[in-house]
Amino acid sequence: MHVSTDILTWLAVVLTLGIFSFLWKDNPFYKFCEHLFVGVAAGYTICVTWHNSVYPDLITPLFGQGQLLFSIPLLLGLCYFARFIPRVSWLIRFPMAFVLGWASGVAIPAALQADVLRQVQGTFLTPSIFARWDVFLWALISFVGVVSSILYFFFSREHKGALKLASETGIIFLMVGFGASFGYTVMARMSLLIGRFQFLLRDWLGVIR
Amino acid sequence: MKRNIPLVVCLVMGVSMMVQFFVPHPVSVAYYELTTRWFRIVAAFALVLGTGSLIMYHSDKIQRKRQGWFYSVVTILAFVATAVIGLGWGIKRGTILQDVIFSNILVPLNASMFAILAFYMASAAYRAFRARTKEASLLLIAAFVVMLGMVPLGANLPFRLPALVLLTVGVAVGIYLAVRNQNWRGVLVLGLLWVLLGLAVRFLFAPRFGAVAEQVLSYPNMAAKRAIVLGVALGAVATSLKVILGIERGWLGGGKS
Amino acid sequence: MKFFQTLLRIDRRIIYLVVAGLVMLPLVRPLGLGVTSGPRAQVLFDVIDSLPSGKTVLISVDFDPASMPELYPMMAAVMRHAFARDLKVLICGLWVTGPGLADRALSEIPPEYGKEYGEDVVYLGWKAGVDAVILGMGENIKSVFPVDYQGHPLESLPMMNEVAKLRDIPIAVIFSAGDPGYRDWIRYGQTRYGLRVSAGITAVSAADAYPYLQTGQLTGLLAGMKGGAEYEILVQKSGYSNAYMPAVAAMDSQSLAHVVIMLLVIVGNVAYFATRKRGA
Amino acid sequence: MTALLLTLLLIAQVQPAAGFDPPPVPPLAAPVSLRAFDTPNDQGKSITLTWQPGSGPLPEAFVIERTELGTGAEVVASSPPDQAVFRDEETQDRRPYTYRVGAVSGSDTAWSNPTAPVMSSPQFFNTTRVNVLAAMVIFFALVVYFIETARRGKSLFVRRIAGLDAVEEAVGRATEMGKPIVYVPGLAGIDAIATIASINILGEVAKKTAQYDSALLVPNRDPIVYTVAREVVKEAYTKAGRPDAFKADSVFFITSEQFAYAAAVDGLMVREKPATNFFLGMFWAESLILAETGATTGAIQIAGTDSVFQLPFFITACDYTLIGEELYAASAYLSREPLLLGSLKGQDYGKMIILAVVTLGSALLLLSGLPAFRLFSRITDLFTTG
Repeated sequence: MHVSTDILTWLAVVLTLGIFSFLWKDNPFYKFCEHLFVGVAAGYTICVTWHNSVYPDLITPLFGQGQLLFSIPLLLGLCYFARFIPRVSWLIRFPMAFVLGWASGVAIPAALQADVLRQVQGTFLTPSIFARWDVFLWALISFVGVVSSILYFFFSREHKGALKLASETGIIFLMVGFGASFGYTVMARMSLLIGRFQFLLRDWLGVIR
Repeated sequence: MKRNIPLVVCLVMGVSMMVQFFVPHPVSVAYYELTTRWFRIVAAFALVLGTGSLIMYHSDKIQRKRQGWFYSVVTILAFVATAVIGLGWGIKRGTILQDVIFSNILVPLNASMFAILAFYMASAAYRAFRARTKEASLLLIAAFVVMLGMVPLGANLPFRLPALVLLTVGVAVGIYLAVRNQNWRGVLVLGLLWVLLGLAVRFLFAPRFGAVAEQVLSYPNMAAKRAIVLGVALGAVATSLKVILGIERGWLGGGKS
Repeated sequence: MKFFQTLLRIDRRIIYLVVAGLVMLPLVRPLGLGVTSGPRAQVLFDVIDSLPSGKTVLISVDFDPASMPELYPMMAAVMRHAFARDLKVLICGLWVTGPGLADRALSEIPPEYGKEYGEDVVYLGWKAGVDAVILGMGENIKSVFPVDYQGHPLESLPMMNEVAKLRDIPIAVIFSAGDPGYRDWIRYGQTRYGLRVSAGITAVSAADAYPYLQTGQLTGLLAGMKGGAEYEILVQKSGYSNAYMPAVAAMDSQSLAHVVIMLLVIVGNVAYFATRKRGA
Repeated sequence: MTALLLTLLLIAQVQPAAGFDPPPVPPLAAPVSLRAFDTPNDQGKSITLTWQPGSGPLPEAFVIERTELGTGAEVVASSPPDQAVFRDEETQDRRPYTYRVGAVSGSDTAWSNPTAPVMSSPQFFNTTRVNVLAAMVIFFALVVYFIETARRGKSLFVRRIAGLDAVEEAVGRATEMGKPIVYVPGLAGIDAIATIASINILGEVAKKTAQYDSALLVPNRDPIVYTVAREVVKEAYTKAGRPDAFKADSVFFITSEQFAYAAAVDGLMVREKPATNFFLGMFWAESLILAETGATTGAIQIAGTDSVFQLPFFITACDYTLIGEELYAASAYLSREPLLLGSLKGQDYGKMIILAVVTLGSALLLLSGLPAFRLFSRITDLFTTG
């Protein structure tokens, strides 16, 4: 067991324990770490955005290579800051119009293609399901699952009679689906805790390899 | 004027990008590449805006000396220090930002914040995850099957015997309750359920938990998630259409028209 | 019944200590409970194993430090596999926290196989605007990343001559901890440019990937630390690497942790129903 | 490219060094049924060649020769023996080219007969995406039709979501106890559907808090959502006739970093001890941090998200959860906004069409197993897109 002598590792350990202290109760040390995190995270976003996006994508083409066309996205971007000037705060609507319009226009065909057409194609029952009786049964169960789960999210008619039976079957499939996600999430959370303990036990205390 | 022009911009951008999807002509591809580059620039500005409002919020808290203003000083100092170091000396490997601030401040804080989730999960498992309703108990049973199936300890355990025992006990309790309040239809349904599920467990499901978890994930779970993906996709397309056509104006906000 | 009432009022800090102890124990004293073998990890392994040497694998770093314990080991394992097979690795990312993680991988893994930056591995960095980045790379990678993360123009990197757009890439492995992530690569990269997409994802979103696996939109899947451990074993068993396997080392703790959670839920519910029946 | 070609031809020249004559090799067969056509659905400058290898053994490789009218022939590429298709990406549009493909084995090459002249050109419509266009047109028609009927005031029936009673009851509880309501509009940007739905519900909740003058706290993670939320709450207070009661700092921005935001909202809930927490919108891993801490403060918690990852937590830890699209239906039902109701009905009927297509399609596809109905097996191809 040889404790690390690197000041930076100790800094990381102190901050880790600072966040963990919130488990005991909300305390000034935790608040310090929380606010430090907020500041550093915002600063980091600014630097990476500048170095990776604003500088190479805007500054070089516009000022470096003189492509004046890039003054349009620059103006649109600057309009975001109009929000801090009450008199002209409505200017923010222009960059938002551009961003929302573009994103929606791109999203519609992509969503229809990948999430609707492709998933409908995957739901079809084809003669291949007759290969084996268990393949047949599972294919039937999946088909009933998709149909009944869709009917659970049907809002145009009161859930009575056949529709009630369908949506009750649907909720069963939905709960099994959420249960599966729940199971995987336990593994996810534990992995993160194990990761922190590996850091504390290996890099700090040197107890494990 | 202040509302109509943005709506027109949104309409033009939306329709043009939708049409562009169907037109492989070089002009359409050039238009598309140009607007894509513009979008990346404007999106970067939105990120910078977020920081602006953060600084406003904290500096306002300091000026007004509101409760806990001292911590806002920490945030502002941390932000300024990180921004200056990062913008000044770059963000690559070997810079202070990468080796000190990212690796030894941002990583431990971010990772620890996530790690305490495991503790919340444990305490929530004990105090919040209740089998209050039929649905919640079904969720927990499916979760148990998947959890056992994923972990080496559970993957090789036999599935069929414990499942049959649990099923029989559950149905017995159900029938006892149904008989007590004369719900004969309930007794019939439970009996039928017992036979069907018993056969499924015996023949359809795999012998060990590991393979059963994969079956649960690949069929019923897949069906449920597919229905959700379809529903969400239709919702996304409908809302995107309303934004483009100017029907959905939430983003414009109120204020002077 | 008093027993159950006190059981319900156990201070949650005791639960925290129990969990912490049971998770730390196997790290110090490994119990050797082994690792499961999953079909989904094998699919990705076979695809990369069958690629002719010299081809370029795209890796997208779409996660943050908080998800490193789950995603970093599997990313390292996939990179080791690619280098051992003399494949080129092109890295990009949709999360702003990606650069730091990619940098770390670049400093650790290529040297193990004597791989040169620019020759065998290139890191493009991060760009804002998710769908715009993927769609841009589909048409022409240089239009999105004129320079790589270090600032070298792409023309100066020999590896980039064979990779101009997404169609030149046989498989993209997306390490994603949420949105943006593999679904964006499918929705924009695959539908428009036929990009074959595989994913290494945090366990929390693993169950939701199955509709995309069933339609074939996803080619193989590494789900959470279990997926990482499976891939580490596959890479080690075929002699491609004998580096330390953090994911495998952590699987014992995973087993104990899962048992603890299940017991907590059972005990919690028993106590809850016992007290509720008395109208407590 | 040409360097690769030359080396290939060189290798082909090297004679086998063995002294004896090799056994008589069947004559090399030239490729047959060679077809050249303008590559469909592209931006031009590309011609596609397809051919069949001739009878007899497979050659070592195929060599592709292009001739532009008026200029000499030029060998442009070679492709491996198993590949019988090639896309020439270096053509100029509106210029006639003819092609020949030769099967190369050892030193000799058997050339196929040349193709008729063909010209490359860009297309104005990608025919492989006609099914996306059809889906788009049908679905747009549905949404626009229902929105128009809603606009004309015709009442559209939408069933009451059980979760909505819980929302109204929870706001009432906070008012009685005189404690604040914390409303988290999710962590996604304004372009996320769940965020827009959440903003709608926020408007309704804000109207109620304006009437009963109870405190409303709306912490934000996205800068744009922050600006929109602030406007919506201000508008709700003016609509409820209490513009003075609107406090500007009740809607505030914290940080764009996911976990710093979650920790800050936790701190807020522990300090303010709200009676009701709303978590409506798009969430990621921080959902459990919020729901668990909220539960420990004893508040009633209503959650709603279309993020399937987080729903298991909200279902088990919160008092009521709106699952996926129920969030959209709730925002439409609560606000009675004709436009929202219209688009919800459009989506409902969209689902009905999907169900009809899936059931009918499956029936026909299963029939296609019988030889008489073989035609139906092509139904799945209708859903593939280029």
